This record gives sequence, structure tokens and C-alpha cells, in this order.
Amino acid sequence: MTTPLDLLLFTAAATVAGAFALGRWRDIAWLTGAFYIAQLIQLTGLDLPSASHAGFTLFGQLVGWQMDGFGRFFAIITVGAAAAATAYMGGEWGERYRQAGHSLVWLHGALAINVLAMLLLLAGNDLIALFIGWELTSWASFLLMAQGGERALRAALRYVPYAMGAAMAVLGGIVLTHAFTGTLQFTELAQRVPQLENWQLALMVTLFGVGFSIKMGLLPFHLWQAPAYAEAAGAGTSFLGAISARMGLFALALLLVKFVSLTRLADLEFVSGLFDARDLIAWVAAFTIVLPTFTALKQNDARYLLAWHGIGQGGYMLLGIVIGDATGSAGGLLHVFNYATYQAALVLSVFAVLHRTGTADLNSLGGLVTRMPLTFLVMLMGIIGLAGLPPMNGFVSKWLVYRSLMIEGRPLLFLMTVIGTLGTILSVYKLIHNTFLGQLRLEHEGIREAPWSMTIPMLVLVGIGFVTGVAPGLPLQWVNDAQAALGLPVLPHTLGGVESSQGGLDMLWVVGVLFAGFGIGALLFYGVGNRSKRIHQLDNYAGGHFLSADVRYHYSDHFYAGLMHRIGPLYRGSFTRLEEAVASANDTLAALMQAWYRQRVPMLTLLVAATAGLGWMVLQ
Amino acid sequence: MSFAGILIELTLMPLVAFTIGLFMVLMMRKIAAKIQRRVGPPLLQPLYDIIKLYSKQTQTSHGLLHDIGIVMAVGGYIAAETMVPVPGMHGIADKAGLLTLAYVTMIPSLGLALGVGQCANPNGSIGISRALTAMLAYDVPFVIIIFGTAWFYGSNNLVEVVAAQQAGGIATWGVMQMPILAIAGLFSLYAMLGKQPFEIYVAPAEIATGPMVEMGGKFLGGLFVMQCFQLFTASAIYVSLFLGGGENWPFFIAKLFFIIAIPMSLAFLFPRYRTEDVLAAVWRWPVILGLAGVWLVMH
Amino acid sequence: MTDLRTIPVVAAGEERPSGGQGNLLARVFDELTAFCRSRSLFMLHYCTGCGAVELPPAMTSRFDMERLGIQPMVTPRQADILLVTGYVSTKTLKRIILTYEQMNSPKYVIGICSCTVNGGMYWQSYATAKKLNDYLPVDMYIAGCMPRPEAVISGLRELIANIRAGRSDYWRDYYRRYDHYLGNQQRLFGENWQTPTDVIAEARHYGLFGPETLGEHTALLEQHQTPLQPFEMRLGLKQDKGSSS
Amino acid sequence: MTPTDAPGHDVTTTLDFLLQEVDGLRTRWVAPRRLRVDLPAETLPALLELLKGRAGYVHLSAISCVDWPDDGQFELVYHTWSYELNVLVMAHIRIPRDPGVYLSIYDLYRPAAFFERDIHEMFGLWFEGSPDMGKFILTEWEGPPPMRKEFDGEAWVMEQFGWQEYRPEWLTEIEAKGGGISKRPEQLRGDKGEDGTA
Repeated sequence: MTTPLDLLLFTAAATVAGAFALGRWRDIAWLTGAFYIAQLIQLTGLDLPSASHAGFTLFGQLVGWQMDGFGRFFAIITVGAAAAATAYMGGEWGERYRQAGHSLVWLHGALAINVLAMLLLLAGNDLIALFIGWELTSWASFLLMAQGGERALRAALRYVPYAMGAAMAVLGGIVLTHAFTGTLQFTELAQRVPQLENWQLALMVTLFGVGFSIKMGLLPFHLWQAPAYAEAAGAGTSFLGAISARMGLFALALLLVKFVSLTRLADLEFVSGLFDARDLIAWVAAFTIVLPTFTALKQNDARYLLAWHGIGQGGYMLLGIVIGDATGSAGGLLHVFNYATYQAALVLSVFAVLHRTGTADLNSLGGLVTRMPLTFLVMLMGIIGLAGLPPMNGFVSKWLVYRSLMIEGRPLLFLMTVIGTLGTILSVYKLIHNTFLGQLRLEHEGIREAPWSMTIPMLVLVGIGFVTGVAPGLPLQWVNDAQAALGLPVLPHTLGGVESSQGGLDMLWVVGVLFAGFGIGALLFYGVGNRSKRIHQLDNYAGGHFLSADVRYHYSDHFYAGLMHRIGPLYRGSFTRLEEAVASANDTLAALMQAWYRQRVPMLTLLVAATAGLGWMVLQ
Repeated sequence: MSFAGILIELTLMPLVAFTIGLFMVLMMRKIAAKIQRRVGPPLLQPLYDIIKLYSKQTQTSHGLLHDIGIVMAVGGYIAAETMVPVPGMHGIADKAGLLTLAYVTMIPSLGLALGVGQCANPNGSIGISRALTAMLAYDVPFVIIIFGTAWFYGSNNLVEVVAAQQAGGIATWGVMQMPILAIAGLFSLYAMLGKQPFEIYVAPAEIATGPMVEMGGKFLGGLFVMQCFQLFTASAIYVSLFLGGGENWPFFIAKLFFIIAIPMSLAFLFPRYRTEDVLAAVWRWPVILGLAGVWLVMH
Repeated sequence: MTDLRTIPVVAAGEERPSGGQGNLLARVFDELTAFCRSRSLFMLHYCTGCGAVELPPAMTSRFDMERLGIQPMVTPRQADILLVTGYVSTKTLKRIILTYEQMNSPKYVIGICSCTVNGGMYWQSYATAKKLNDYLPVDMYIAGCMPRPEAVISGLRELIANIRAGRSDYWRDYYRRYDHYLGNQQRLFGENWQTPTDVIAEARHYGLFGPETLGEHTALLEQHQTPLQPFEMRLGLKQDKGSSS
Repeated sequence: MTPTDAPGHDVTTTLDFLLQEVDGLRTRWVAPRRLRVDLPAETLPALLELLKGRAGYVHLSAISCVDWPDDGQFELVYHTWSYELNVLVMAHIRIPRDPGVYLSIYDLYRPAAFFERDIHEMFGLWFEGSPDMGKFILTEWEGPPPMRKEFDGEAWVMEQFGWQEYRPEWLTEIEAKGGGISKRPEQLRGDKGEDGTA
């Protein structure tokens, strides 16, 4: 009898087949979209945990798939993001993408493969299934990154060594775990791993941690993500930005919380009593919040700015989970959902502007609010979410993370997150100002709003963001299932937010009062004040100068000059130099090996190597 | 809190905040005048200014977003006032703690930033980029204070914080128990008001009053109203955190005016900082004092 | 040499009809706004000529204009009074007219110094405009080859009294007789003289049309004026018929 | 030779000795430090190069122009100064009015560009080789070069502008007490007006 999970995996596979088989069909997007909606319905209807029959034994180890609350939470976001991306590709954007010489079939196919791979990863019930899902996801995301032109391919190729390194680290981790605990099933691992000695645990956490954080883009390994996610094709970027990096977070959370468990992690101490492994991860997450956000502040291309924010926001999620109390982990997990909604919407709006004006360079846009009002509305609500301001959902998850940091008493971490949020507010205003506000250029006066096929998915995404912002109780339901599945304390919540006398949050009241205030403000403005007359942008104060359309009267380049005077010297590109150092070390090592292996005495070295290997096997 | 009660408070608290704010603006201009050995404006001058601005017969707008920007600026603060507990009226302070209030007060400045953006005047854009840089500067010590007080009182809810301080009279005031934090709070309050040394975004000589460059009539009137709300909210938060909040109206108003008088009387003695010097000034001593205060509070 | 006495003279500005007998609330509201307009005047910080050196003393501690509610404001949008101080050279007059049209009404112009009255000591110069109210409606003249701050403040107090009594609605004249003013401006600056502010559209928007608003000079303006229609927010999904506005 | 002392015997001799090299000069010491040189127009560049090269006259402080309508000539005066000799040399030349063209000395002194541009705008004198002869200050002026003597500014003003009656009561009070303006502008013009053109 096929279980619901089998049905789900089958639908995902059918989507892939459908995408490739009927790729030429004009409205392929409707088909794949319908398939994703079907998967979404099956997912929400899934009663947890639901096992699957697709399984086999490998070297005496049972390899099977079973979806629990934690996997289901991520799966819903994945399929949702895929549905939005497909809807976006279906219309005029897809037509122009095909006319530009790129293959729309491969884009649809890559998206479908990504979804299938991620479902396999999320439903893994043992380390081998996890590794299969991990490799499939890693290669599928490479396929999606490589779509859309030569620059995208070059950025994707830069991701390959990182992906290979990650895969080797995870494989090494699995082999070590098997050697230490003798099992690969998640259930037994949860009991046996905490019993291991500290050095075994530290080795395991390092190997798995490095592998998973490469995919997630944590600080030392984050350099590949910005160009790869910015240069990919439009809809692909929104999917990648929304969920693809969070697979690393899923695996990392699984490792840290379910297997090693946060309390045991706290026993691995570097400085006894002061600084342990858990603090290290928390501080890496905190720096991941601040540094990429302030790198985003300096970007002059809208896609790169959003991609750098993708890396930064990952830090909030990991920090929330690592804090581990009910509020913090709920905040971290909810932030995955919230971030996916407004990041996808923002990327789609940037590509809508790119679709109409032909450029995403922030220094050659301006004043588009009167020409593309809907796209402006989407970007506005998106940046309110990204900056974490009340009416939108981004505020709820950030508030939960802050609240947990306050309850747990971590002042410096709290300070780092707030500096990250302030940096986000600065850079998102630069994004919306340089694109939509200021003087409209002469060549952009004839621009029209993006077509409905692009604006509807964006508006739906932002609508979800607003609804889950006003009533955070809805997504918190799924978050509670995920917390239960991970063994974290569950957060009691009402529809409006968190109820507590020490300072709760009730978004229904806050947003209600906010809009009531706007109503009174509008009454004051339109009722009490006299009529105003609209005037042209050149009828402006310029110190008595007569403005004319050919002279640019607009401030966008070097937007935070004052701030950059102060923090400019801190941008030394140290991580880029670190990456180059590692790359050059590899080159010299490879050259050495090649020289030693090929020129000296090839046969003798081969013989010595073979005997040493044989001897090691025998004595083992 | 019954729905009708909320509606009454939603209109009454902003009105009270506005009138107190008006007299704060008056006090500011009077202090400036007395320092410059001038007579200073008559008693109701701020009110005359606002009524005149709202009653201008022809007014210019640069578009729908310019109007909505001002509506958001005034409306955002009207909503924020309901989260600031005043004697007798608590509004929705218990449903939204101090952290939420700090974020709700950012909504008006975002609305203003959008409105000024559509004015398509580079003076305004430079003013907004400086205002956001100043916000980045003064929010760091402000957030440290939020953390310190939330940890000390064990609650983020202003109503409880005020109750905790009023339990033991003056001795249990925040300033008595957390003196260093209170000083850091004063620094950040001073920077938050954006008066003289930190007034980088309304620099009349450099960027023609920055965001206000294209604001006339009811637009400028809206910004004057927003200034009154801004003065009231900043001082009310400080008083609730460190000076025992409002046990009754006379004491509460006296404390509010005392707290606002300190930065005002210092403001008109200074010229204006450059933008990066505002960052340096606010990130050096206030942050060090704040962190020291938090360390003391936690140990 | 033409005799000074034979040159036609234009009266300073006709009287405003006394307040109508509207309903009580409207009259009280008008009374309040007139009072507040008189008690709160924002002076535009624009020094057009040499007379401006008398304004700082009028603002600072000795004479202190803030007692009267007068504050210097930086941009024309925020300002109510435009003080034209000192000689009005032709180049400066262009900027004065641009600034005047950018100000929100009710706006008042005070010509300080004799040069704005009849050209003052530069009356023979080819480069200065002689009579300010040829080019824009002037509410008040304060003569003197730089009047002292007391004179400036007494002029301002008289303006306040006029506003209080509602007699200072002379700014409407710019809209009602725009053709007359435009004619004078075109005579000085040439045929294709144009400011970014669309005065005729503004008059139409606020219903300030008078008999002389449109005439031969405005017809001349219509011919060559590049239309500065404000960008209305539009959804424009379908392709525009023809080029953009 | 310290620059501070008055031009002693040697300064005048060096200049007089130097100026002998250019013929057709008439020099006159107007003051202890000011030397007036009258020379024909074509020898001016030679004189300036000589002064600049041999006597340190690196500073051209101004070029002024005088309109002599009766002689039908423009008079150009080149004021140059040397920080070594500390003597101001004023070179006066006369050029005919009708073609009104002269050579630019921009290659010797950069500031000459602005002086020549100003003279062109005010007198209509064209300088060959000057970098920019466009409108300089009178951007709004379409009429003839205003500083030429034949241009009657007052007549142009009377034709272009109107006047207004300004008889404030404070003036009438003063006049009632016998004060006010002793000679009205009409009488002033009247005295001059009888013989001048109407």
C-alpha cells in the first residue's frame, strides 16, 4: 500500500518527467505549477511522521525515508518557493528568456529536480539517505545556478569546489559516525552519540559542521553564494535565495540539536566555563549576520545586494536554533519561513525592474515609482519584512530571536543582531531609493508596469508575508511540529503572537493600532489640510537654478558617504584573501604531488603506496 | 482592555502627547532664545505655526507617495503613542513591549524617507541617508539600554517596569539602581532628538534642511506634529525606564520637561558634527558606558 | 528727456472686499486662520541684494523678530514672505520670479530698499529692473538705502496688521493678472522666457482665474512651453498609443 | 637688491636700460613705483615678453580699456608688476575703433583670457586668439556693448522701464517742514538738459 510520502515523492518525480518531456509545450508552467500545488496539498495533509516504502539495504544498513515535522516545515517552503518561481516563469518573462537563447525546458527541469532532491534530503531517515539527498541537492542547485548565461555558469563553477569539499566532509563524518557508534539510523544515533567522548564528538561536529555550513554559507565559506545566487536566471534566483541555502541549516540543525543535543554540545569547552562549542557556533552565526549585511550595503547591483542579505539572514536562523530555548528556536525556524517569502518577492521585483528597464545597476535607475507602482508596492513590503519592521512577518521572527537573547542574557550577541538589523535597514532603503525614488530618467519615462504574470506571484508572496505577519500563529503551528520533531521545547503561542507578562507580543493589536493610526493620520492630512497640487519633478528647489531634464539632479552613487568615511577602512576583503590563500595552497600542493609522482620514480612510489595500503588493511 | 477603551485611548493618548510635545518645542525655542539673549517666541507659537501651515491655500505635492509618506509619519507616531504608558492610561503597552515600541517608532521615519524620496530632490536624499546613518549611530546605545533594563526588571513590558520602580519610591528608581546605564541612556536620548551637535540631517546651511526641502503647507505641518510626538516619545521612554514613570500627571510632566531640558540647553552651545564624527561620538563613550552598565546589572 | 510727471502710474494694489457674512463657524475659522497667519510668518532666507545685511540684526538678540513669530526658512516651499532686498539685477530677477512661483500661497513680497521702488541709485543702469511690482505683486515697500532694522521691523509689523485684517491678499493678483506680469517679464527676458512652475495650471487647479489671466503673452508662452505635466502614477499595462507624455 | 627699499638709482637705470632695446617707446615715471609706457600697438607683445623674461614681470594684474570716440580709437592699458623690481609698468597702446580687433596675449599671461573677454563684452573689442570670447557677466543682455560712449544707457532705461509714484507720508511731512530734496532730479537734468540732446 503506497504511503502518503510515497505519493509525494512520486508526484515530485512525475514533475521532473513532465518538465523534461513536455518542455516545449507553450504553457508548461501551468502543468508544473499544478504539480507543485498538488505536492503542497499532500504535504500539508501529511500526518506525521509518515514513513515511505522506498528503501533498500546497503552493506547491512537499512536505508529508508520518513518525513517528520522538521522535514515537512522545510518541504512546505521549498514547494511553495518552486510554485512561485514557476508562476513567474510562465508568462512574458519565460518568453523573453527563451528568445534570449536560453533553454526554458532546462530551467523548468532544474527547478523540478531541485524540489525532488530536497524532498529526498528532508525525508532522510538515516545518514546514507541524508547523504544521497545532500549530493542530489548540491548538484541540482549547481544545475539551477548554471542556467541563464555565461556569467551564471562561471559563478556556478566557483561553487563546485566548495560543494565537493562539503560532500567529502559529510562523507568523512558518516564514516566516522559509523566507526564510533556502529549505526547510521537517526533513532539509535540520537541515543548513542551523546555517550561518545569529547574528542570523538568534536571531530564529528567539525566534519559535519564544515560540510553543512558550506552549503548554508556561514562565514568562512560564504564567498561563493553571492555571485552564484545573483547571476542565476530570474526565477531560479528567487528559488535559490529563498530556500536552497537553508538545506545546509536543516542538516546542521539536525546534527546539532537531534544527534549531539545542545547541552552535550555545551560540554565541548575551549576555555572551561567561559567559551564552549555552542558559543563558538553562536558567534559565527552573529558575525554571519553583521559582515555580509554591511557588504550588501556597498553593493551597486540590486541582485548582489539581495544575495548578500541572503547570507546575512542565515545567521539569524542558526543563532535562534543554537540559543535553543522555546522562543529562540521558534524565532530561528519561523525566520526560515518568513525570509523565504520576502526574499523571493524582492528578487522577483528586482527582476521585474530588470525585465522592463534592462538593468539592475542601482546607479542607472531612479524614479520608477510612478511607472511601476505594483512592483514598488511589492519591493516596499519586501524591504519592510527584510528590515524587520512591524506590519510584516520578518519582525515577528526577529523579535522572537531578540527576546530569547534577552531572556538568556547574551548582551553582546543581542548587540550584534541589532547592528545587523540596522545595517539591513540602511541597505534596503538604498535599494528602494535608488530604484524607485528620486528623479525619473528620460529614457525610463515610457516604461510600463511589469506584466500580470510577473506581478501576481510577487503580490501573492508579499500577501503571505503580510498575513503571517499580522497573525504569526498560523506558521507557528508548523514551527511547533518542527520543534517537537527536533526535541526542542515547544513555544506556546496565540494567533497574534506570544502571550507573556514579561513582555509578550500581540501582532493583531500592534498592526491594528498601527493602521488605526494611519487612518487618523490620513484623516488629519486629507481632511484638515487644504488641497495640494501635483507638480513635475523638475519644479524643484535647486538654489534658484533652472532645472532641465538633461542635467541629472539625483543622488544615488556612494549613498552612505558619511558612514563609509567611518567604516570604509574596515572593508579589507580579508575573506577573499583567505580563499585565495587556500586556493594557492592547493595549487602548490598539487604541483608538488604531480612533480614528485610523475618525474621521480613512478613505479617505485606506486609499489610503496600499494603495499602500505595493503598492510594497513590487514593489520586493521 | 475593552475595545471601546482602546478607541478612546487611541485618540486621547496622542492628543496628550501632542500638547505636551507642543510645549516641549516651545521650551526648546525659549531656551535657545535665552541662550542667545533674545526674548523668544510667544507662548503658543508652535501651535500658530502648525495651524498656519495646515491652512495654506496652495500646496505642492510630488505625488501620491509624498502624501502617504506624511500620513505614515504622523499616523505611525499616533500608533506609537498608545504603546507609551502614561499615568492612568496604558493603551496596548502590555501587548507590545519596549522593543516593539522601538521598532514602531522606526515606521514614521521610514514613511518620511519614502515621501522625501519621491520629492526627487538630492538634498532630501542626502538628508535621509544622513538620518539613517544617525539612526544606526544612536540605536546601538539605545538597544544596550533596552537590554540592560529588561534584564534588571526581568520584563520588557513598560507597565511592569514602571510598577517595579514605583514600588519603593525614589530609591527604586532606575537611575538610582543603574546610574551608569542612565547616563548612557541620556547620551542616546540626546543623539536621538537630533538637536545641534547631532543635527546632521536637517543641516540648513549644507543640505537646505534635508528631508524638509520640498515640504510646504500641510506636509511641513505634519513634520512639525511629528517633531512634537518625537520629543514626547523619547522623553517618556527615558522617564519610564529610569525616573520611575508617571505616578501622577504633575510629577510625570515635570520629569518629562526636566529630561528634555538637559539636551536642549546643551544643544545650542555646539556647532554641528560631521556624519562620521556622529558615529564616532555616539559609538565611543555611550556604548562603553552602556556595556559597563549592563555588565554591572548582570553581575 | 521725457518728463517724469507724464509717465503713467499703476496704483499699489486695490482694496480686498470686506469679509462676507458666511455662517458663524466659517467666519470663526477664517478669523483663526487669519490670526495664525499673521502670528507665524516664515521669512525666506534668500538675500537678493545688498539690503539683506540688515536682516540678521533684525533676527538676532537686539531686535529679535521671533517675538513676532517670524522665523527664517531655507527653501521657498516652506516660506511665506519673500524679502527682495537691494538692487534687482536682471539675472537676479529671473531667480526671484522662479523662487516666488515655488512658494506656497498666501505669500507676501516686501521690497526693501529704494532700488526695488524706482531703481534707487542704479536707476540709470541697463542691468537692473526698476520697479519690482511690474514683475510680481509686491505687498509692501520699505524705502531707504538700506533701511535700518527698526524700519524693517516696523514694515513687517504693518504687514502683520494687514494680514490680520485680511487686507494682504495681493498674491491672488499674480494669478488674476498673470498675463500682465508675464508681458513685463517677456519684455525684459525675451520671448521664450519660461519657469518650471506651471502658473496657469495652478490657477486653474485652485480656481483663481481672473479676466486677465490669459492673454496674448500667455498665448506666446503656450506656443514654446515644453509641457511639464506631473508624472501621474499609472498602471499603463497596455502599450501606450504614441510616445510618452 | 632687497625689494623693500624705495626704487633707488639702480632700479630706474635697469628699467631704462632694458627699455632701450624696444624702439618707439615714451616712458614717464608717474610715481616712485609706477612707470607709464606709451608705445605703438604692434610692439606691445615684444615689450611684455622682454619685461616678463628679463625683469620678472610675471603678474598681469589687469587690462583696462578707454573709449575715445572723438579720436575714433580705443586705448588699452596693460598693468604688469614684478615681484623683483616692485615697479608697476602701465603699457598704454591705441588701436583704431572701427575694426576693433587686437592680438590676445593669453600665451604670455593666462589671466588675460578673462580681461579680454570682459573688454569684448563691454566694448565690443575682438581679441584674436583669446580662448573664449563668449558672454561673460551680462548673460541676459542682448543690446550693444554697453560701455561704449555712443550707447546712451539712460535713454535705453527710459524707453524700457516705467516708474511709479512714491510719495509716502513721511516724505510729505518732512517737505512740509521745509526739508526734503533740495534739487529735484528734473531740475538737475533740466540744467544739463537744455544743451544735451532731448
